[in-house]
Amino acid sequence: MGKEMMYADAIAAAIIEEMQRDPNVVFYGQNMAMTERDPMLKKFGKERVRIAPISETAEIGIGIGAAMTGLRPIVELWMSEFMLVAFDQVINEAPRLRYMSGGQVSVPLVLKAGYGFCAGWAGQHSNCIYHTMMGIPGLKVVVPSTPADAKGLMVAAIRDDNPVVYLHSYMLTLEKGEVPEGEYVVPLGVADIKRNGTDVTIVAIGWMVKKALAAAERLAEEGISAGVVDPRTLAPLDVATIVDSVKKTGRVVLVDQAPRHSSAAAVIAGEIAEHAVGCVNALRMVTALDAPIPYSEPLENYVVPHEDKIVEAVKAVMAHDAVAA
Amino acid sequence: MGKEMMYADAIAAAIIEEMQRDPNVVFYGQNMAMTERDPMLKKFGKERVRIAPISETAEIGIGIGAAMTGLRPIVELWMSEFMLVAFDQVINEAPRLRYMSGGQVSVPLVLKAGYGFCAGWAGQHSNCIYHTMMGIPGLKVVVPSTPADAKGLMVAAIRDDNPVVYLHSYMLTLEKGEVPEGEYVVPLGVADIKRNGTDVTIVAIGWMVKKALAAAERLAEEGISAGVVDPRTLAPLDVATIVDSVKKTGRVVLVDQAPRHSSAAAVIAGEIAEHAVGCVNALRMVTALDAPIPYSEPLENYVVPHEDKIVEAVKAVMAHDAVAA
Amino acid sequence: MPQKTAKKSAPRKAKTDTNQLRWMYTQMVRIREFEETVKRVFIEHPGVIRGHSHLGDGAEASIVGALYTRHDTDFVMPSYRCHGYPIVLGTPLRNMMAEIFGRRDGLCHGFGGSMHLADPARYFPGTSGIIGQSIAHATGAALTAQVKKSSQIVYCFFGDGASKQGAFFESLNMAAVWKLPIVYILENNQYQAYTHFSLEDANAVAGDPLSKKAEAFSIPGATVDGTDPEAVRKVVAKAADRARAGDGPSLVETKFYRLSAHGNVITVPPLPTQFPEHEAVAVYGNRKEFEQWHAKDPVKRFRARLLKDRVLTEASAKQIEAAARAEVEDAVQFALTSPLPAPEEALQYVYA
Amino acid sequence: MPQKTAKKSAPRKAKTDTNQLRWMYTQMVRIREFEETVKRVFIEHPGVIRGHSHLGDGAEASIVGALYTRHDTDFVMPSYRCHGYPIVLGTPLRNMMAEIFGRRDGLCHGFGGSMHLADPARYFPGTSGIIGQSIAHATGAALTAQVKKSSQIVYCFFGDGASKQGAFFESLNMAAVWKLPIVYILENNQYQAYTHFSLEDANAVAGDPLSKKAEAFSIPGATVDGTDPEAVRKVVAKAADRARAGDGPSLVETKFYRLSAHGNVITVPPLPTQFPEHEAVAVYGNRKEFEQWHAKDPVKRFRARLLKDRVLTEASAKQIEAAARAEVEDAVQFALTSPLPAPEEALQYVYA
Ligand SMILES: Cc1ncc(C[n+]2csc(CCOP(=O)(O)OP(=O)(O)O)c2C)c(N)n1
Ligand SMILES: Cc1ncc(C[n+]2csc(CCOP(=O)(O)OP(=O)(O)O)c2C)c(N)n1
Ligand SMILES: [Mg+2]
Ligand SMILES: [Mg+2]
Repeated sequence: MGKEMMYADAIAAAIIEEMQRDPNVVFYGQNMAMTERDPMLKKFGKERVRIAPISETAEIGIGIGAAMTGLRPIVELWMSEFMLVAFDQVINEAPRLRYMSGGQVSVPLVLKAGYGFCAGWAGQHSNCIYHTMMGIPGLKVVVPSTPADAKGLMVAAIRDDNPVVYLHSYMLTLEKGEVPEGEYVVPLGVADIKRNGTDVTIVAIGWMVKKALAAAERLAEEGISAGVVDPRTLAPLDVATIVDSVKKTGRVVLVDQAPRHSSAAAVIAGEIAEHAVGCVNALRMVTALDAPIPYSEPLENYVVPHEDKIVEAVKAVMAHDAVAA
Repeated sequence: MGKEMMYADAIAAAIIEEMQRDPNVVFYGQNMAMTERDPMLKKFGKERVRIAPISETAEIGIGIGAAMTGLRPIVELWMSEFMLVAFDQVINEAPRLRYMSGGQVSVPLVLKAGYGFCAGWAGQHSNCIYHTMMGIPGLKVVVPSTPADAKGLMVAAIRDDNPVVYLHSYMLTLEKGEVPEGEYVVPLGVADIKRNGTDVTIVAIGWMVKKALAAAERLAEEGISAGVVDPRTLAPLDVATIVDSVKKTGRVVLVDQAPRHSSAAAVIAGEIAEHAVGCVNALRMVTALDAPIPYSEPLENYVVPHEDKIVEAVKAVMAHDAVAA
Repeated sequence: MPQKTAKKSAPRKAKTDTNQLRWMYTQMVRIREFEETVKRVFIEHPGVIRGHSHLGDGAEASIVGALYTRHDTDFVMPSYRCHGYPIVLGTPLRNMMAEIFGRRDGLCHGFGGSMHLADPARYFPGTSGIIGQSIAHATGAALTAQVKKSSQIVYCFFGDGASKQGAFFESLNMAAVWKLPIVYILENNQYQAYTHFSLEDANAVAGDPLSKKAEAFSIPGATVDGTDPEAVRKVVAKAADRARAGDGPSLVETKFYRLSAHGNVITVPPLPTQFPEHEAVAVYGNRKEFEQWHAKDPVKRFRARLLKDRVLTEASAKQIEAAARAEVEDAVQFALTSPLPAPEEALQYVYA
Repeated sequence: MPQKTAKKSAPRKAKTDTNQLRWMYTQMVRIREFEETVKRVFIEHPGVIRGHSHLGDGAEASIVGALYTRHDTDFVMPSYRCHGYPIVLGTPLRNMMAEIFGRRDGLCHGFGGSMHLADPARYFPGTSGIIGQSIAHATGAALTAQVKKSSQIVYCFFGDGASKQGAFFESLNMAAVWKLPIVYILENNQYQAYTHFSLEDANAVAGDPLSKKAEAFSIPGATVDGTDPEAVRKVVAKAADRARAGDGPSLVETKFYRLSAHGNVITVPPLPTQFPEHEAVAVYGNRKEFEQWHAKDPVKRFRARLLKDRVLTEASAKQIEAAARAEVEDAVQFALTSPLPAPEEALQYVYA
């Protein structure tokens, strides 16, 4: 009943379906809908699909104002770092306005951006900045790891009445997977167990889910049963599902493409420490090293986490006996 | 040999002394040095002390460019949230330029801002956003909790050849304390044990150090020996000192003025989980609740962590037996 | 007894008749009375107002002159210095004052305070305390109007200081390219907090008006005497017409003088807040400037003009003033007796 | 055999003599040859260049004409489209190419790549890949020059697209108020990535030149034919003189055409990168525009003019071109044989 689709196409399909469903959804950003031949422009018209200048503060701020007054804008931002020039709008406007008004307004806005492009784009275009948007009350953060999640979470993001930052992994753009046909919604705030395992819980985010699954496959060959939990949304964060899994295995490896102290992994590890410290025998984080992303390939490969490191970390935590639950 | 000083005055003294020492230090920001009667302007002249318009992106960006070419700017930003309109400059320019140039340039820049003003300033002026700047390779983040640290860390920040975000607590502005006279430098990256304790380790940041010390005092009366560790700089983070203390007590309470998932506490808890999971019996985070800061006093007091909650959390972790180290 | 709140929709004939001039004066007086009262509360009820409050005294002609041209459902989006606008829109002063006092009956139930009044039902969706950012929000409201073909326009007010923030420039460029129905009103009250605008604005340094910035977007720009509501009305009417016609944005600089200090003194708790002297005197030692502009007080001048033109008599003017005083006093009493919110309420309204 | 690198300091008499015109042509050819070669590398050595590379072909007259007026120690601060400038400053092409190839002998040891060339020893402190942000950095270099009274000025280059970013406006306002010694050169190559500038710029929409933005800061603004190095030189010379005299910034729009596509195609690894067709054709289907502007190719036109004026003979032109070809070919060979950095080197240079 599913259909094989690419991650990028699944996102596009969600946007098109929601725009068809709800005339209040508008979509704009830089370097899109340049000509009248653009298929989105053709489908939805130039009021609802627009090209914007390189003005992220205005682009996002306009999205906020439009959302406050009745539209449901999706702003295409391309690389997540480009949001940084407008970061007040992202973390100090969109998520605050409802609260400050005492619940009178809401800001149903989707900020769509790719993240973590490891392809030689060097220090300013390859980063994972989701930690900066985690834990901002009022703001939701989505990081899908499969085409199906990509679609279902985009639909949920568009329908959500809160500002949502939707971060897709550039590295998964061409990834194929089964996507349910017809209306498909993945609720925000529900982690997904991407693989069951009894020896160790691997918590991985976005692109790292793919690497964690590959590592788990290799580990299975060596007789180690590793489960993989994908939070899918970093805000809200489904702490319960993660902690449940960790309590069962007693060992945890957290994999995150961001540097350690700016990772979501560290925050999740903190939650595990509070909720499961007695049940966990060993915990390791596999994150990017403490360096910006360098240009040259061997340097970049060294900084970014990869499969071997996940395998190593799992073996390291396996050296500890499981705490009896 | 020390001198009683206010926190704010200690910071000012550090800036003045360093400007006297090094003619390359310049100082500018909004709403400062408005007239020729300004004491800093009088002392250092209008080349080195300047008033700037409400243009944080340019203010910080100019600081970066000036730092790349031989000055050591201190940019007064007032409230830390005002950096958000210029956040690309803070986390995607200043800390990247050295690395991208292969070590050819450096960016000796101090961004000075107050944070966490809990005085009815509502949703956009009262936040703790230090987590957004933690773990950004190349960037240092300082959060002093006493007048002495405020001075010594400002001196270190100005002398550091890297970009440093110096965040002072608005709530501590008038706080008095002994400050060593003459040249006084507190190295970046060294935590300080503000109080020794054997039963539990409280890790607290900035304003929360004061609250943790008060809580420890109260707990002492009830026979509980609580130590207080102040990281002083969130980047570099002195994980070793924190973990050492935690290993000794086996119980830890982390206190942070920020909401839980955007707190430094969660990141530190993550490090504790990785390095000391076997030695910790219980861990609790005391953070702001998951809400923006509301205007009205009872609401604000409810959201922001206070002494009672620290005491409660310590008692909760005391209910767990210490793990034998 | 409180006076009835202002008419929801302002009259908007091209020429103002007696009633309309009276309406304008009434609104100006209501704003002035409200702001003077807020200022007095710092002395009379210390500690009741927390945080940072910014008053619009001096801006009355700019606010009322501009909003005179407003149609019923047009959006109004100012900055954090926001008390004046909802007063004209008919927002009950009781709930405004209660919000400033942090009470449960506040417009925003005590969550927003002085800087963040919001009354979306009256097309006043809310404000930002971060300089310049609400200019983009207002531009977004204009996008909504355009997409929905609602024939609404947006009145976007902001300060001279805000016109140095990137958000200002980016928004005006986008509004011009997209031909959004919006009027940008740069309220040049001559100060950015403690900084005189001549110290930070390149146009001002060169002796040019700030409306020259309109050239960067090839849109109409005009500077008008912001102490004269009739002058403001005329210039804004043209800009509003242009917006309504689908021709896009305009930039109007209304030049006037902030009559009080930037806001209450910033104090660290438990020190109570209070209201300081104007920066012209306190910072720059320039009492002459301060006095010259106070002599041009827009409320007093408009009053004198209306008396001279026999639109008002001394008696009818006093009646308007007394009514405003009574309305504001009622608001204060209402706000003082409204309960503070319960602590646990703080977790409401975070998510929709 | 590589040609000797360019003279470190450009000649700068008010009138150009034969040598100076030859110097200009030589630099233009060196830039063009370098960029054409980088483009060819995508075909000839697939996978060797990663990430995103942006070429300056078409900008030669703007770059060389502007930098002709430069004094020895003046700073040059362009955007990520940065290959052309260091070529003129005398940065060895070998190290530039090695950087673009990600090699250890690269200018930045492989840490920066095409977008982030830096040669601070030649007053080229580095670039940003985030649009508009380096305009502030350049303004900061001008602050250094002013504070140190070094009599340096700054040449700040950026794109038409960047002039829609808040950083542009904020920086120019501050530079004007502080009278910083800087020349802002808005290189209008008519495209912001895939977007024609007429789709996003309010001045352009109104038929005005982009240099009109200078009005927002009450500073001189000028638009010049950016395909003519002599024309650029004249206008930039005036702006540079103003900066040197302590009178502050100017804005010069050099209007020309980006001759190649925005950059190589963005591909997800392991797909190799390649260089696409120009957007005028690929996106807009406007081959006419593309051909008209190619007919105005600044290198070809300057060559023709110098031949006509007998500054060059066909033989001497060919000699210059052959030398450039040899120099760039040597750079490619050098870069290809330079080792990749060792992985562990990645942890260097994070902190000073
Ligand atoms: C981005 C940012 N920078 C600084 C501030 C601090 N600030 C608050 S009010 C103000 C002055 C604003 O002046 P203006 O725009 O002229 O408005 P006015 O207060 O005169 O109405 C400043 C600088 C802020 N709120 N946001
Ligand atoms: C803030 C930001 N937004 C978007 C981008 C993506 N981007 C990279 S190059 C580019 C086009 C820039 O155009 P222009 O300034 O005209 O320079 P040109 O490429 O023509 O030299 C864009 C939008 C970016 N790097 N930074
Ligand atoms: Mg002002
Ligand atoms: Mg361009």
